[in-house]
Amino acid sequence: MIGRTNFDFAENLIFERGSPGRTGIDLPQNTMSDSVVDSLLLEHLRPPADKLVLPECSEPEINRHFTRLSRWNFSIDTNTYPLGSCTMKYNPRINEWAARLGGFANLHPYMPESRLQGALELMWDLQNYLAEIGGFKAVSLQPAAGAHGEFTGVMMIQAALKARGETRTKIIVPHSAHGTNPATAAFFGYEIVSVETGSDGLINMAELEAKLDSQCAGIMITNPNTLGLFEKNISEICKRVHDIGGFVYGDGANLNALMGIARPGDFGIDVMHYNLHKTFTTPHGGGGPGCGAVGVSKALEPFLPSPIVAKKQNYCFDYNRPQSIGRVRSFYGNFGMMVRAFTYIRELGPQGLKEASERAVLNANYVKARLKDHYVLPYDTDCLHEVVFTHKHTLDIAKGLIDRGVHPPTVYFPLIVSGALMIEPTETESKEELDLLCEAFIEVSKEDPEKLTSAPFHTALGRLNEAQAARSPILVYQHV
Amino acid sequence: MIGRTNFDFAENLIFERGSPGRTGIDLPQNTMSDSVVDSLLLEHLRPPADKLVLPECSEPEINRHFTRLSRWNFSIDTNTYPLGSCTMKYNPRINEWAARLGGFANLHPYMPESRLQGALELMWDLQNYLAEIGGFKAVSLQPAAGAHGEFTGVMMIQAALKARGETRTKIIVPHSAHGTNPATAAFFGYEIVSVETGSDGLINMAELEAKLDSQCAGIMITNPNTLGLFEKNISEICKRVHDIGGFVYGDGANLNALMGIARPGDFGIDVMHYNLHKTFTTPHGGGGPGCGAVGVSKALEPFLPSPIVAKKQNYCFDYNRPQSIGRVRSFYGNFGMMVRAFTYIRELGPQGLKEASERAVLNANYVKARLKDHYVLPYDTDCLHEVVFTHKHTLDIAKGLIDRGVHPPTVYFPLIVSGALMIEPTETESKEELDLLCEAFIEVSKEDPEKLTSAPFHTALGRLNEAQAARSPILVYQHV
Amino acid sequence: MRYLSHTPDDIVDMLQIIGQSSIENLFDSIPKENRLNRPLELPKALSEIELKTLLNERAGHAPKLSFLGAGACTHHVPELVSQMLLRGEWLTAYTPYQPEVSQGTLQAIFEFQTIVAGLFGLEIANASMYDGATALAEACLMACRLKPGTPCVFIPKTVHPEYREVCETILGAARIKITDQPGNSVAAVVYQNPNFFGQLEPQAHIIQEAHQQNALAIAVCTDPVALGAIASPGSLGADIAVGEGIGLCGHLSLGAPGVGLFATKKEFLRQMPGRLCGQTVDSKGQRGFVLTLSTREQHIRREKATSNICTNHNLMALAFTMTLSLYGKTGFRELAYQNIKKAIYLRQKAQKAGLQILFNGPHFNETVLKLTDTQAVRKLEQEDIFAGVFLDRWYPEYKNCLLVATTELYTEEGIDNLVRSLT
Amino acid sequence: MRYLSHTPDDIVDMLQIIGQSSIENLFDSIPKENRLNRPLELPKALSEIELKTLLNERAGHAPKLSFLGAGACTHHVPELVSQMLLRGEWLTAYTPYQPEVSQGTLQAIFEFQTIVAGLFGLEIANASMYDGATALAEACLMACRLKPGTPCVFIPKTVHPEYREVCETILGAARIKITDQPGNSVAAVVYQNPNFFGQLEPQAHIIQEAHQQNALAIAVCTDPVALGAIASPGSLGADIAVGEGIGLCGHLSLGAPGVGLFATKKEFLRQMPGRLCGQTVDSKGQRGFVLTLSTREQHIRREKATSNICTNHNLMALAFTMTLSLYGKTGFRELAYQNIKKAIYLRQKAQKAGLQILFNGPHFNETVLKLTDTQAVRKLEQEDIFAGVFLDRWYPEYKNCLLVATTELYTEEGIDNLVRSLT
Ligand SMILES: Cc1ncc(COP(=O)(O)O)c(C=O)c1O
Ligand SMILES: Cc1ncc(COP(=O)(O)O)c(C=O)c1O
Repeated sequence: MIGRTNFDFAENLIFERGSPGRTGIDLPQNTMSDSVVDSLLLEHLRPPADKLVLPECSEPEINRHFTRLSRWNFSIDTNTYPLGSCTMKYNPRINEWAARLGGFANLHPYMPESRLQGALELMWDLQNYLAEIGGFKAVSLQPAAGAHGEFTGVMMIQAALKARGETRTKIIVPHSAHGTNPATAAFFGYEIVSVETGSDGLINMAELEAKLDSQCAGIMITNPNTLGLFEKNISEICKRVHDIGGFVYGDGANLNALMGIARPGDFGIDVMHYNLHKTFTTPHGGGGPGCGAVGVSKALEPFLPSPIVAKKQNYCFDYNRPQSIGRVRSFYGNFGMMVRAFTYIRELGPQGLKEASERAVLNANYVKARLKDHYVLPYDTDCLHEVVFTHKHTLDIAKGLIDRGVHPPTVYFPLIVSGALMIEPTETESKEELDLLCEAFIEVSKEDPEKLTSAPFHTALGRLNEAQAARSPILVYQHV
Repeated sequence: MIGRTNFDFAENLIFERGSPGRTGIDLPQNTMSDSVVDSLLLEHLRPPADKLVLPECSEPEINRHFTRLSRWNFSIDTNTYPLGSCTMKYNPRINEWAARLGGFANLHPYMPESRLQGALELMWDLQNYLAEIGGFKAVSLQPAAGAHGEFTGVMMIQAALKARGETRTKIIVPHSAHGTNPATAAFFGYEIVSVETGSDGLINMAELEAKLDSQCAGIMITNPNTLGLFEKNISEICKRVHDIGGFVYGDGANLNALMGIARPGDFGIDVMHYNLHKTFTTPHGGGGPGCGAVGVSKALEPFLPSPIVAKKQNYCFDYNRPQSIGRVRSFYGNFGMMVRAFTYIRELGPQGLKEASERAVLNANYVKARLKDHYVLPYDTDCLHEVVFTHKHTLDIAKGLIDRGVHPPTVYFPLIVSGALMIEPTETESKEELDLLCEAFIEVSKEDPEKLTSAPFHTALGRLNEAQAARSPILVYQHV
Repeated sequence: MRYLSHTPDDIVDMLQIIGQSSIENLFDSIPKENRLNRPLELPKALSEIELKTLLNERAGHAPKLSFLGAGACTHHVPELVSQMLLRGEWLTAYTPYQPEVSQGTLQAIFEFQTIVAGLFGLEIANASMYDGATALAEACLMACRLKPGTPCVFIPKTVHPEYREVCETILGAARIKITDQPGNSVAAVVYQNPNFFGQLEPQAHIIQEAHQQNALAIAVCTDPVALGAIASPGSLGADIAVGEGIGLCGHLSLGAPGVGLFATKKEFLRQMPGRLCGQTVDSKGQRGFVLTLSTREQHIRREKATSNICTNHNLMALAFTMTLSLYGKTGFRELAYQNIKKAIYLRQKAQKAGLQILFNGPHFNETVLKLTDTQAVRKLEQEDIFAGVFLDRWYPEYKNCLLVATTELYTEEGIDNLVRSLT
Repeated sequence: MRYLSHTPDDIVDMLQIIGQSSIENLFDSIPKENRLNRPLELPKALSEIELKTLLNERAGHAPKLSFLGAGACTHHVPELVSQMLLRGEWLTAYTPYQPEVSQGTLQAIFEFQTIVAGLFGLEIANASMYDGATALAEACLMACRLKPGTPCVFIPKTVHPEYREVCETILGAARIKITDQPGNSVAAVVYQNPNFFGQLEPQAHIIQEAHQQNALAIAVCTDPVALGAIASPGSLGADIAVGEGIGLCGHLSLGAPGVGLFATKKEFLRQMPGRLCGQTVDSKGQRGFVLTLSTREQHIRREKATSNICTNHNLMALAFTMTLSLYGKTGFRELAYQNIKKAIYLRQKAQKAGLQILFNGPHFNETVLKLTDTQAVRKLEQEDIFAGVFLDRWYPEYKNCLLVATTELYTEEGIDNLVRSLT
């Protein structure tokens, strides 16, 4: 067991540090008097009563504050983090080096394209690499995250239908889907038609067929699905959806199972988002930024957001896309994340990416094999990169794992498994780490359930009262 | 009280991680066959029995290993670190940026001087800044640390005496001096003549005078001394030493009390080392690298190590120093540390450095005032940048502080105070941090002494058995 | 592969426990027809040495000097920030779903929310959005939820053109109209301040008018540094304020990632998009932080969520929080003042040099210079100096008009040189 | 000043508790005559923005290409290392005097000691020295302590010239003679392998001869990468081995800081210089690490210490440990082989091109090319390419002889270009 306790430093809010008049910055001296500004701005000026709620601390104080805070996080760098659906694999440090190169980090979006050739070439290449990996015709790097990619994708579907003169009213979203799927589809006014998961853990084909009709814009599907299982009827599903004139949206969050092995575009999926912050090692940063690039089939290519990167004489931004759905964010997407993903893909190469997927699947199956006598497997079929168990006391199990130095898996998702424990070890965990993880899971499963309700014990804070936070929300520091 | 416990991760030795065949590196492919090398090297080859004792781990494993290890250290970035004589002040992050600039970090020592002009200019400037701050005629940046500076300084003294045709046999080192002083002097074959500290905490002048004679090469003196007190007879001491034809070595470890306020060179000190890793914020790195630059008076300038940086047409290394003691290390000194110290001096400027010293002294006096009713003050006179207390249970007090989130002060040094607790808060600690520090000290002083013998309680490891380590030394991992 | 640690023995052992004879078999659930039967056509793997060569080539050198702003102004961000972000505990943690082992991220978000709400003079802020443009779109959507039956918002041309484009896309998808003509019945009136041309808008007046029309007032700020000197929208009654924080995060990176800021009044809390961190207590009564009010969010609420956003821009929010904390109360005001002073200086010098300044009156850190042609600017580009953004990229009516940003980063000498080169 | 946090109020409060009325008064113990009565004559303070401008100017750009070695060969060090060193817990800790709060540094030192001892095939190693040259001087001093009455050591000209200079200084101060002529009675025989010219020495023979003379054998290695392929000195009976690790620490920084390596036999433990970390147990019997055997060191032993060293090169030792750990057993051997292969390649190509190679026989990664003049090399310098080090800097007899290092970092194409430029 690697979880234990050690010294730690309490640390208040940054607003409770410092003292009036302190600052952590030195700006160059300036000769112009403040009054020049005051008399220019007049009624635009921020009056004293309109207080700036900012700390007053020296740089050493700020440094110590944030250094201490950071130490309260579990992270991939400190421990196994088998958060299902999140692909918490090792984030290479060379990525951080690359993204900070002055020739990338200091580029302004409105520099002339001639000055951006290196960056544009990188984006062009990345578009093509992702297209090849996913089996798509073209890729837009604009979306900032998975959900944003979903938005972009469904909008393209809507646009394609519209281009055919059609407005459809419904979209099929399996009950097992991630919350962003129905949230996205609903945004467009589509009625969400749910389909259930069969006893084999796959979409119930009979139900699906029954629900497909000409009002259906399509389906949003995750493959491998959120149980970590391959939807083996995927070609058939795509065909049926295409038959009624609909489109298939692929949620690519689980692409880490498939690199070099199978390509969603080849299945017949029309549009898919990639999570560069999952599959392609851009760091998750405690909740982003990510990059939710979307790949599309030929049919949807004309509708891609504008601009995309093109190669003509030189590399350039192509704005001349009359059927484009338009721009989904400012500038060109999270370029800093693209540099990291590009670096990763170039480092691994075709064989390395395939090996990564193979090892990811190997690791998940190993965990599955080692834990299946200790936890209930609601769907005991071949899993790919992740495995979903269930337990009577899911939350307590999660908290008990913390004391053993393992980050809890994703809990209570997918919704189709009550009390789900969704484990995605990823390929970068060694067998030894997996053994520790399995032992932790086994140990907790044998722990006195009563005792576990008070876990975790090793953390400075005990279990947090989430109900109270929601009941009377305190969302900002209350200054005294 | 800010000390508490939180989760932590156990972590074995790196040799206990990994598995045969793993590596954390990717090198470029190479086309030449290994046998070409084998047949070139023949009997020079490392045979299999001559095992390489290296781990076999992937990069993620190495990363996790060293990330976890780091978390077991106290450090300036995490907590107050009032280690007397060590000047644990904030290490600015801009220094790290500067030292990593490609135009500095990638310079090779044998590039032509024309290619090194920026670096040489920086070294030239730093030599001059240090000379101005210390009141010296010239400075060599070659020594790698304080003790190395001492070596260099005493050797220059010996060389100067020799140049006068003299060989002297003794050197005076106050009993209060740091261990490096007598160790250095003894190296040159000098007999160490000790002088005691008077009841005022200063060198006993009568005793000193009695011990000064024509066999005396000089004195090694620390000012402010290791009690944090200014040797107010310093001018007189220098005069007396000079009168007998000797030289005064100044241990500059405590320069943080004096910047812009007083200059050792002006006192009459002939040679002094600076600790750039103390006074000038180059990070201590868990024990170096530092930089122990030495400043010298006119009399000793000819003897400086070779080369030094000179400014002629261009900046250059001056090797033409016939009286030089020679080279004390390879290349030119710890250039990486010079960049950091240069950055710091340029950032603070003359006024900023003075303020730093003022605040350092203010902080030490504040701690002294707040603690003097709780700890014994062996010398209750005006202190400068540090204050020395004493206590019956020094070691237990030190360990008790750990639980309160404060690094212990330097203990059992200087030797003239039995059970010394030497506190140097430095200027970058805020009043609030000092208050926490004082409260921690006060709390521990009131703690049950019996209980304290088992402190610390918050650390993953309890008190370590130092006797056992020395009794049967295990200095390397024993492979099985 | 240095990131993978499976030795052949490991694989054999693991397969044995799994009960399979090869890794291949683990993929048996994928029908043959769905397999890719060839290697991916990607460039071959590179070692770190080769990778560095390649990336150094692609990156080339950093631009020499740039006066480009237009929604992406860089400001001075102390080196500490960039180095702090490298700490693995910040960099490689996920969204803080397990609060007991995420207090670092959670407390930082709480601090971010406090700072953002305070900057805008509003009561609450969320944990971040993707960028300023999508934050604006979300604000408009929220306004329309709050004013049902009025699916239209007013967005004038003084708002960043790309923000308007993004709103067209996103609001269009939500069947909400955008108008830049006054007089329509709208759910919200949007204004950018300082506006896209660097000028200050009559905020109080705009907000008042909006409220008179029974519309919400939404403020956009593409450079929150301005808020160190100018009145906050909240203090004047604005209902929602959004912004883009990239300039205070450290790297411009071709415009992203930055961080979208989103603040509003407490009364609108339930309609707010995005993640929220709230204060609570632990089992022993100690203060702690958790993600809260997720009943607005997609993972709980699914098709009824206020937004589909999940991953946001947390690490950039952390950078923003650190930078603002370093500046602090006095430093941030000084920063804003220096920006205005640099623009005043530019305008004075430009005027003296006979250059035409397009907009006068109170301004922040940008200036529109009307040049006679584009030649001087193109010439500077040859020297790797970027003098500004030509407005006719979006506003054909403003031919040869250059939007020039002058921040605390520029010396007076640098501005003198610019003016000289442009005249 | 952003690093200082005292507000005027703080100062007043603190002075009051101290019982003084001004900061000035705190310096009353310094006699007036000892005060500096003027401001320091230093350039005025710079803000971080100005500081960056200044330092960028001083640094300029990184050199384009360098084949310089001669005791300072750079090798590939993964980016992880440099980023790990930025963690405050490594960077800003002191020497680990309090083991309960220094287990990170201590365990890393223990790992370093293990790796260094293993590389050299010896039993023990210390926690680091300043550099290879001072480590060699310390080794000679130690040998003389172990062989009292023989204050002389043999150091041949094949040892790095600067190492010999440093030994002259330090051993001279300790009244120890250095000879490069065989036949004298000496306490130690020093040899560098690979020697300064890149050639491999007959180690076994040298060690045997040393022992026959009743002298200790001291091996020096200025590029420990060689030890991935060549027999360790310890395995052949050497008594002490020292080296310089800079090439595996990440930055050359004009030659320092690197890290001095020092290993020896267990029987000589008590005469060893420098800090040592040892394994022990805590109060609960758990394994832990402490600094140990300090009775050899200056802070305990004072004038009787084995060395005056205190601060060593710990952070570089950590970098070295990380790099070696990343390479690992197979990677490190591969690294050594690639270095040798690159030198073989260079020699083959140079020979074909008609360049004269000064030394033949088994070699590591350096090659001496005898050119007709210095012109080609000077011309390359104009292109920011550094072809090698001219030996006549130290060896007048080797005029126009260029010492060229070719490591894993160079492509065959790069070597081809070099050869072409030199012919
Ligand atoms: C299956 C699935 N779909 C979509 C998403 C949303 O991606 P993002 O968080 O990048 O918006 C996630 C993220 O957790 C996911 O797991
Ligand atoms: C007073 C004093 N002198 C000398 C030294 C030796 O300096 P260094 O450790 O840099 O060799 C120290 C270091 O602790 C010291 O405190």
